[in-house]
Amino acid sequence: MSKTSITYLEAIRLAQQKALAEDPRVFIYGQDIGGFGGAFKATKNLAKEFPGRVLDAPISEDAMVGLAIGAAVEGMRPIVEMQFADFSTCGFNQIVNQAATLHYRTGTPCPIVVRLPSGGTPGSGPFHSQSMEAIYAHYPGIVVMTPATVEDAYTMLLEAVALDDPVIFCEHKFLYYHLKAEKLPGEALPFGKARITRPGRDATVVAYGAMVHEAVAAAEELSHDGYDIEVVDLRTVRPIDTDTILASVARTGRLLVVGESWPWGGVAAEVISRVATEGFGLLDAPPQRLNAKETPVPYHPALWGTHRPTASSVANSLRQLLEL
Amino acid sequence: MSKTSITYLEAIRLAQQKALAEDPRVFIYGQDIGGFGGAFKATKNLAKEFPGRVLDAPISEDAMVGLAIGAAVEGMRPIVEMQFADFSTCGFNQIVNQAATLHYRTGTPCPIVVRLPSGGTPGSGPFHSQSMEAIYAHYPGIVVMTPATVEDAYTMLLEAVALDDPVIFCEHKFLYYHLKAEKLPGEALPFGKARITRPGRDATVVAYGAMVHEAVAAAEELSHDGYDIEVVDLRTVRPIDTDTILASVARTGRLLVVGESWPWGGVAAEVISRVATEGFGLLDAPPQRLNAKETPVPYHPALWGTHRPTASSVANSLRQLLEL
Amino acid sequence: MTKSSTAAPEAKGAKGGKKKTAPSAPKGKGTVGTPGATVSKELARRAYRSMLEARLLEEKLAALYRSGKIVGGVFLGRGQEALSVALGVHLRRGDVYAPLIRDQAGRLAFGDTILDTLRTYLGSSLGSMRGRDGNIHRGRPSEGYHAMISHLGAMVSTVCGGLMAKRFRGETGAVGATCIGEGGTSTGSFHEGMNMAAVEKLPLVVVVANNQFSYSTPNDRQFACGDLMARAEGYGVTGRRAVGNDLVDCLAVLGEAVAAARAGKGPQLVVADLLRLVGHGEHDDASYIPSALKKSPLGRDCLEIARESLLEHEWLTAKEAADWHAAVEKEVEETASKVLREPAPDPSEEDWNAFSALGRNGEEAR
Amino acid sequence: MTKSSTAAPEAKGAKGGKKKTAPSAPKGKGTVGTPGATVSKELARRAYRSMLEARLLEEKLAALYRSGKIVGGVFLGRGQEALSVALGVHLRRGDVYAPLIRDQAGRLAFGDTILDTLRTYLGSSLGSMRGRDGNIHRGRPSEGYHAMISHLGAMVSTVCGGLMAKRFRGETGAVGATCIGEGGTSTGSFHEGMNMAAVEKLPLVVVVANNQFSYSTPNDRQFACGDLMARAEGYGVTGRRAVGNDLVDCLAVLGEAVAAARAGKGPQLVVADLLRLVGHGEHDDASYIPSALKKSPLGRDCLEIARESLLEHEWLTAKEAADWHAAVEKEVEETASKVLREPAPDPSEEDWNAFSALGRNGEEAR
Ligand SMILES: Cc1ncc(C[n+]2csc(CCOP(=O)(O)OP(=O)(O)O)c2C)c(N)n1
Ligand SMILES: Cc1ncc(C[n+]2csc(CCOP(=O)(O)OP(=O)(O)O)c2C)c(N)n1
Ligand SMILES: [Mg+2]
Ligand SMILES: [Mg+2]
Repeated sequence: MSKTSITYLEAIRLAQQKALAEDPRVFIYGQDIGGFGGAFKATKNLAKEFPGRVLDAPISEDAMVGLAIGAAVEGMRPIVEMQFADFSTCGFNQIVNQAATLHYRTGTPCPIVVRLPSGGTPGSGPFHSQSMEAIYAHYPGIVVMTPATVEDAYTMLLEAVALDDPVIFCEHKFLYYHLKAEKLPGEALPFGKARITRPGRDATVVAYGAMVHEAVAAAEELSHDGYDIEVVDLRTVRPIDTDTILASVARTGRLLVVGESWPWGGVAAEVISRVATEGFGLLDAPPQRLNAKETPVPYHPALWGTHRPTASSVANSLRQLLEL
Repeated sequence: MSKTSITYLEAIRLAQQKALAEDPRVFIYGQDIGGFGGAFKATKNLAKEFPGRVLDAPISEDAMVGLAIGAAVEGMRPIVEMQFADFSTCGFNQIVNQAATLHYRTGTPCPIVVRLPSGGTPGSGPFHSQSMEAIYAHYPGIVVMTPATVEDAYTMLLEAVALDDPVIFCEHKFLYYHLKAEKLPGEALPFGKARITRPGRDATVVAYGAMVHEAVAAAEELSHDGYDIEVVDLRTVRPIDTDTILASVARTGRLLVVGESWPWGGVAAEVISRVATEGFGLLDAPPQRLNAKETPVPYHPALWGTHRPTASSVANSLRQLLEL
Repeated sequence: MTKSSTAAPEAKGAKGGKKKTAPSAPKGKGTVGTPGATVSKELARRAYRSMLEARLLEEKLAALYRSGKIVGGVFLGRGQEALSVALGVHLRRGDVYAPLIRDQAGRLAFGDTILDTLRTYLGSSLGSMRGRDGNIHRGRPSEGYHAMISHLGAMVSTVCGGLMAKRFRGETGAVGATCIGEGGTSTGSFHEGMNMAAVEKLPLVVVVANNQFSYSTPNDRQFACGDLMARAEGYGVTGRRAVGNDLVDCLAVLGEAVAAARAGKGPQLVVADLLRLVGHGEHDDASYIPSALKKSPLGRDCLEIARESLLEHEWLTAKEAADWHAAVEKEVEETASKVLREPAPDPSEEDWNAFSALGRNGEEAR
Repeated sequence: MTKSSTAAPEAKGAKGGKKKTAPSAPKGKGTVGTPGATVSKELARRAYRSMLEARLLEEKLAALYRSGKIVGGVFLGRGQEALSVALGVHLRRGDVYAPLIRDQAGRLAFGDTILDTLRTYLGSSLGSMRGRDGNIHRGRPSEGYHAMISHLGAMVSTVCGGLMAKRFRGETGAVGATCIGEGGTSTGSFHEGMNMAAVEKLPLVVVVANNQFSYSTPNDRQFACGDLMARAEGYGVTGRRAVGNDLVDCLAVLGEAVAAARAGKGPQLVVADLLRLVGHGEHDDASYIPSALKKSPLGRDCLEIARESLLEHEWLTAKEAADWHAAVEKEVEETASKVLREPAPDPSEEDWNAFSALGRNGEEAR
């Protein structure tokens, strides 16, 4: 990696910088995001660079989202930073009952972006590790993005700001510092399009966010056994790019869906449900899913490492799938 | 129906009366539930009958649930009435982050019941019609009940109070007055067990809550065409009685799941995902789902009647399924 | 209006002296008002007209509900028109207004119409909500007229957002306004919104209509401070008190509040005691409201008090009052007949799409 | 302690006179205190001991964090021990206590141990949280010691619930207590919980530790009332002020507050100004805190002030102070070495079951 390489976190910062620079309607609102630059430094220096447009909020998630909605109605393009995805539960009502319904009810669009630093990291425990994509994706009217790469973190955040609908932007904390790219992309996949991260022909793994990397590592592992695994990165989980998934399953005949969140009603359940209903005939074996274990996200790194799917548990699931 | 017949709503009232009478640890907390007897009269006369144990709450859903949790920790068995399921979004954080995690984190059980008057009725609109079972069922640690009959409304509410885990009790407003029974049951199905409401051999419809009755009506309609449709009533959606569903699909080979809530990550998605992964070989045709349309619940009765699945749309889906 | 019913001083968190509950008997002619606020004949007439429209329109809504033409809840503002209209009538184009349940009068004063109200309640496809939402959940957000969601307290921060947008764009002189019942002050949303408005020193006016009950729940089960004016100091905002069923007092106090907000003096909390003279909704007989309270000064009908005031001030003649009544009644009746013949929304024509940007079936990426 | 630093009067919503920020220089011997509250030698010694334990334990936690032994956040209470301990030491078995982030001292005074703190931070399978949750998120709820969730404000209503349970059972004399930072008062949960406690007139003590910053956010971006004591009147609860870094004052004021709650006088809100002498967490250098503030009386270390007070009162000798320091240091070191050798939780032994009643795999109905 060169010294000038860009992290996933920096890509998010740069996307916000670009959005602020290019669109006077954009402002950012969140706790400690001003002079301090945010708990993760995703807004570092932005308050200085864009005076009065990167504002510290009180500890009031409900009102933070409410403020964003009201500003969006008046033509602004607010970005709200939740300090952790887990605290968005306190802004839940405004998101699902006001932002999600506004356009349907009144015809007025609600272009807000709510950034959710999501997902587990070691030692973060039950309240600083959650993945809430399935909760928000249940509600019609909300777009839910889950970028897995530095490039996507950048382009999709810009896309989110440009979109006329409320966007829940699940940026993955585990990827913040680990993931790096040499430069920012000029181009992006179209909105809502999944990516074939790794082509293959023996089985399809559908994943998103941090799980894409576990899936790729598992695929590498299985390549030593002669298997050729395709990895599909959903990129957005609402909408879901069913066509790309079905086309992949048509090629491979086997499907494993991996989600970092809990199974009940999660992304994996939704993807499997779509493939079972729309692509039943494409399946050579029962589709499978692998999710987090059914408890709150545990604190101790050893428990956490078992709670979430990993390259090795994905590889195990794949081996089982290939034998079905 | 005899004059003395018992409505679904009255069954809920009687279950609470019995719980209060038999267990001094039980109390009820909610807006307007005291002297007024509740917005739907589900606690009518109970404040008078049990002085000091049926208490009016301020308009503070978060604190209402928090209070229940704290009381449960100290050994009580609180029942919280939300005025409408839709307002539980304001108590969401306490439910999913405190109640759901308490036992796992600390070993202390959290036996609270949160009653959610749920589901659509004509003219109720986006904020008085919601079905939130999928949202709560996503979280490990929460039991979600969705009674479809007068008898179940009664026995399951008592079961909920007896259970050591937090229970989200989705009582269906559409059934409140329409549904009647001659008497209350002495016995109940075991906790978490689904019911074969109507046996059949050509296809299985899995439903819950108000949708059970739409499914039964659709099955009746199809019986005129010579089809014999099995209807499975889930009763609780977390846990889901996968065994009963699989056994039914083993008999019929065809599956339709009906949910009044939105499709993305809903009960139908979860059921189909389970059957596809665990009972793939039992299916003679792709499993199908039928849910509400992908908008907020509309106000006008004509829109509402199309938004939700009905006997006729279930029948249509079944006809399509039978031809697959 | 006598001087003794003068609004609270503008000092932050002003105590507002003793509670003002008894409607003052208005006296004198021409413009009246408290220092810093005046009530003109013109304003009072406009306000009274909107009150009258609201009253007669709501009577029609109740009748339509009883005859089964309106399906769903009907929540009326009878008895609260004076306070409601006093806010609406002081607002102007470019302001942001999020009325609540009992604000039919304020809505009409702000520019909503009898026609759109009826269309929304009856679910006409020609109404602003096109049958998708109904009754009090209506508005035209893009015109600064927010469509409340049911969750109480939620609109406070939303209005803040509208005001922030104007601040970002350098627009000055606009105010934001919303109402809430005393019960709604118990919500976390209300608290967060008030605190945020205070931190940002936004030109926000929040009117608390303390009608002594939240649905059936009396105030002693809702809050313990006795007087919600005491909350103003805790937020660091200006508190003012109005006599809730006295139009002239409400106009004066809201006039001051709106003017102070417009002048950059930060959020204004107005608290007024009153009584709703009707059930929580039309399904409710309000039998929990003690008749002694109904017979107290709080229970006096604000519309009657307003009419008397205007007559006494010679701002309105008895003939005009009667003519207005007849004209409004006619308009309401004619509009209702018209709307009853309008098309209901057609489910097969709906796009069933909650997304704005993604188009019909656009949710699926193709 | 001089009389001028006397706690606020007990009147509801008392203004508490002028802000008390400068630590008072304690004087005299024997028992001291404000009217209605006394601070005994015994109590002061116990409190000081817990402060010392908290301080030295937290220094060890910071060292373990720096050496990578503790994974995840470490949030310390340095500079806030006096206020924290003053609450914890006034509580007793049967009370309900929900400490927050910076309450290591109060926790130890209430009965938590150095051992369990280290076990929880280090994720030992022998700790009360068994590695499932960590650091400040620990407790033994069934013993009245709640395990906070991260979401600020949430514990206020939870403690109310514990008190309601006691009321239902006819148990009297217990109090409930929780702490919150000034930033946490902006949450809807805090508001709803305070209001609910006031409506139910619960024996609840809520201590607001106003350390001038919520993470990096200064108070002028958090609230606008200048003085959070002003909130007491709006809730209809008793407000009191303590000098946050003066142990003797904190003990006196909290003593009064807890006694008043125990005596059935309803919720008590205690507000104290202070400064955290450490980052928000150990990852944070707190460079946003102006050094002028750090050098102001607010920045004086409460542990030093406490030691001086106790020496001056002759409640503690210099020799004892040194002995205690050495003993605590030894206990912390020994305990840490012991815990570092304890078994981590074994994922394969976990039942991975969030349900209480449903048993292993019990979620699936069979
Ligand atoms: C968050 C929330 N909880 C519950 C309700 C149900 N609800 C609707 S109106 C009402 C009473 C409101 O009382 P108040 O605020 O005093 O207004 P009023 O009806 O007296 O005008 C309640 C509890 C709601 N709309 N929002
Ligand atoms: C509802 C919620 N939002 C955000 C956070 C993240 N957070 C943790 S501590 C903190 C600052 C708290 O400030 P304050 O209440 O003043 O306490 P202090 O840290 O100063 O002791 C924040 C924003 C949280 N814990 N809960
Ligand atoms: Mg009211
Ligand atoms: Mg602080």
